[in-house]
Amino acid sequence: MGEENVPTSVVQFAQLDTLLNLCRANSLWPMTFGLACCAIEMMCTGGSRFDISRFGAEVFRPSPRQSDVMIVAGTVNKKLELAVRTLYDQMPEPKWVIAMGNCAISGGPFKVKENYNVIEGVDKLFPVDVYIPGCPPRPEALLEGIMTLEEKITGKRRWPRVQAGC
Amino acid sequence: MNVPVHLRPDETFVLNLGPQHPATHGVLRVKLTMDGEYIVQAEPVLGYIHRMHEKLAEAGTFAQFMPNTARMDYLHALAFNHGWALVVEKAAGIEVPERAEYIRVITVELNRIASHLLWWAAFLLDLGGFTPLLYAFDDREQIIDLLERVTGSRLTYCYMRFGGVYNDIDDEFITGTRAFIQRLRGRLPRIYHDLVTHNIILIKRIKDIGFVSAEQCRRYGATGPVARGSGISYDVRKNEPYSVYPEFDFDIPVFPEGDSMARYMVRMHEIEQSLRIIEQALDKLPGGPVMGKAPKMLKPEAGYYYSAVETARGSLGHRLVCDGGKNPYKLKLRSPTFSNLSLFGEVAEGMLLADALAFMGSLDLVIPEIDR
Amino acid sequence: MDQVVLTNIIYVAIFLAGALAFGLGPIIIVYLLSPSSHTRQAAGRVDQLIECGMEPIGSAWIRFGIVYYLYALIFLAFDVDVLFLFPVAVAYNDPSLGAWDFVEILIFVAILSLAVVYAWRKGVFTWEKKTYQRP
Amino acid sequence: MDLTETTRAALAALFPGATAPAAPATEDETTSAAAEPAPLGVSVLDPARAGTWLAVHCRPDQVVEAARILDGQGFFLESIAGVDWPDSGQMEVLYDYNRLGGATCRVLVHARVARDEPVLPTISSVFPAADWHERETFDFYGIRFEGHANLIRILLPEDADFHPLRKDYLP
Repeated sequence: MGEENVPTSVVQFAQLDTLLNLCRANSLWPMTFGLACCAIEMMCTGGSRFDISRFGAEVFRPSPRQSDVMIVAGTVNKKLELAVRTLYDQMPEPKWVIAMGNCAISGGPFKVKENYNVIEGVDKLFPVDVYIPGCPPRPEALLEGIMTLEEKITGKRRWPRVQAGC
Repeated sequence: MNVPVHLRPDETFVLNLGPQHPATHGVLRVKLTMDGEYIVQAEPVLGYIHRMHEKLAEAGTFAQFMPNTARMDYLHALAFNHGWALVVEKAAGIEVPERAEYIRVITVELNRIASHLLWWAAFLLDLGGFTPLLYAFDDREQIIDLLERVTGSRLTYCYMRFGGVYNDIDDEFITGTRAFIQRLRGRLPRIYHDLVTHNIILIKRIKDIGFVSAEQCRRYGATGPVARGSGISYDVRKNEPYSVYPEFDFDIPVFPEGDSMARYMVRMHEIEQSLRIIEQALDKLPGGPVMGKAPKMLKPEAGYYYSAVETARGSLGHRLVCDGGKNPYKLKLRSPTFSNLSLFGEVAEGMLLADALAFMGSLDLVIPEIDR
Repeated sequence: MDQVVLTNIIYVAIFLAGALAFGLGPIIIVYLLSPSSHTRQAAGRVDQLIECGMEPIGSAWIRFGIVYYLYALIFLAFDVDVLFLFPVAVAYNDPSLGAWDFVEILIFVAILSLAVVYAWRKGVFTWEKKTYQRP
Repeated sequence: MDLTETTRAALAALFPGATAPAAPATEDETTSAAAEPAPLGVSVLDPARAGTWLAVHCRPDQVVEAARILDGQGFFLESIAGVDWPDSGQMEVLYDYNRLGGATCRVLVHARVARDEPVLPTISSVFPAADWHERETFDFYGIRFEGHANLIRILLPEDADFHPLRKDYLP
């Protein structure tokens, strides 16, 4: 299930690929790309209470060249659009995108008829792998998003799934 | 006295301290003309997170704009709620019961402490220290839990209504707040001051860096901790009292030096003052309703209204023009950081890049509040 | 080429091969295992210089200040010094060396550190705030 | 003579001809239908109701003079806001001044210009804070400020060709 978003490489062994995907999934280096309110919740997730480092994702790299995941946390507007696409290009393959918050998913509270400046959804710019709804989403939701991305990369879910109601 | 340096055009290069930069804490871009390490000219470029709040204010009714206020300065969202509620209550002449005023002051001051804690964490992150972030976030999570009990959200609060607040505080909130006050009072001298404020590296990095004179603050309209760090004793809660602030005795920390260290100390002392205010507000908390009588569809009389509120970054003003309809005719949001940042270009000239970043951190910028 | 010299050459060769493997190895592994087809592009700017998402303005090939060259010189002062200290460190476990030899080394290092003291007095390390004439 | 009185006297110098309105126009000033322009002059307002102490209605070219008077009195520029009155074919610019420290006395200066040719002199020579505020008002309303050093858009992308906060604008 997680194969289609990891492009092919020169050497291809099934076992090696699963090992590589497992390593990639558990050491996702996000790029510090906090735009607005969701950035504060991302920082809270990086804090010691919600502790994103349990999933190997606490190394927030400022430079796109050293990051695997671009967590778009906030609103992308027309003036920032080219910068976002440039940053996305500058990330080395394999790369993934988490659209955090309603603004990144669909423009959120700014998707109105008077909207003249906000890009309604980051998936208009480049393919997005995981959507985390919320305005801003709670830190637990971001952790669930990281787990979902890991499941998407490796194909199986290592962490227990929280069943609603229990 | 250093003699002015004359630079030929081929001796400077342009550097983008761009939208995605760890030190700009958001999407502020500063176009720097550099001579090696020195900044020849700094020109902030705004608009990378402009989200049309003023257009949305004109599109929706008065009540529909309340959630927007929290998404401008999400670090001190309750003060923005308070400002918007105040200006509409002035325009429509709505009375707010006593208990609601006290609850507003308590929650706004708690939110101010949370905002200063996050500024402290981010400022030291800019200067290279990661550990203070963990301590500050530990305390900040305590405040967020308390406020989440009452308002229902962690960051973008929509807690105030025209005429009061929509949810009363219960005893567990009060005991939790008192416990938090004692805990933070215990930690402030040990962790925040001994470990960080008296740290020689921090003092070397921010002492005598980014000097802002009182006259510069007045000409650029800088308010809040930036003005109080340059010796101007201006705090909207004292100079233009609103809500029930006159009933609490707290003093305004003012430091005359005007450098980044002064602004740092102003904010650290403001945390202690906010604790005092919360304690007094909890002691004098009256009973009674928390929601006054307010018409369902507000149609305030035509005219020009203004309300000023003291947020963690300065004096926030709502300039409201009503034409008697159910939508605001025009709302101008006077954001404090917009004016505080406008003096960056003049002060950062001739500074080292590392010092300019320390100076920008001491201005405590929240970019969506600048771009609105 | 008697036995001892041969084994020494082998040791050096193994050491050299290990160094090369450490150097070139990751480059080859990355070439083999990393995805070769760039499937995800949005603005066609894969190899643009990193400047916070913005297009770099102008070029950085300008006449830099002389102070960076002075820093390199000061680094050199102690760099060569370390080169001479290596043989000393190796020879130090010989019991015949007395305290006097230790003092000689200290004198040697002290003389070399005079370069740094000279630069310090000349004010290379102080970065004053400059003012610029409006062009 | 408290602060409000001294400022009112200083600002009255702007209108040598007009006699200062004796009765403080508190009620009718704020509730006057804001569409048609109020008479030129200085009027005292009720701060609890309107949030401003003094309202000054002056011609567009007197704006710099008013700024210089208030600068002399130690005021600082809080904000500049544009208002679009399409039905009366006018644009209005609101200048907010306030005291930094000491007693508080907010002054609101109204200036009205024709809607199709909105031009005003800049006050950024007196208050550098006005530089960004004026650029923002130009960005949202298209009001040009003569003499402004660098009147380009501040919040919208440079190549935007519309002024979003005009009442007749819909994307």
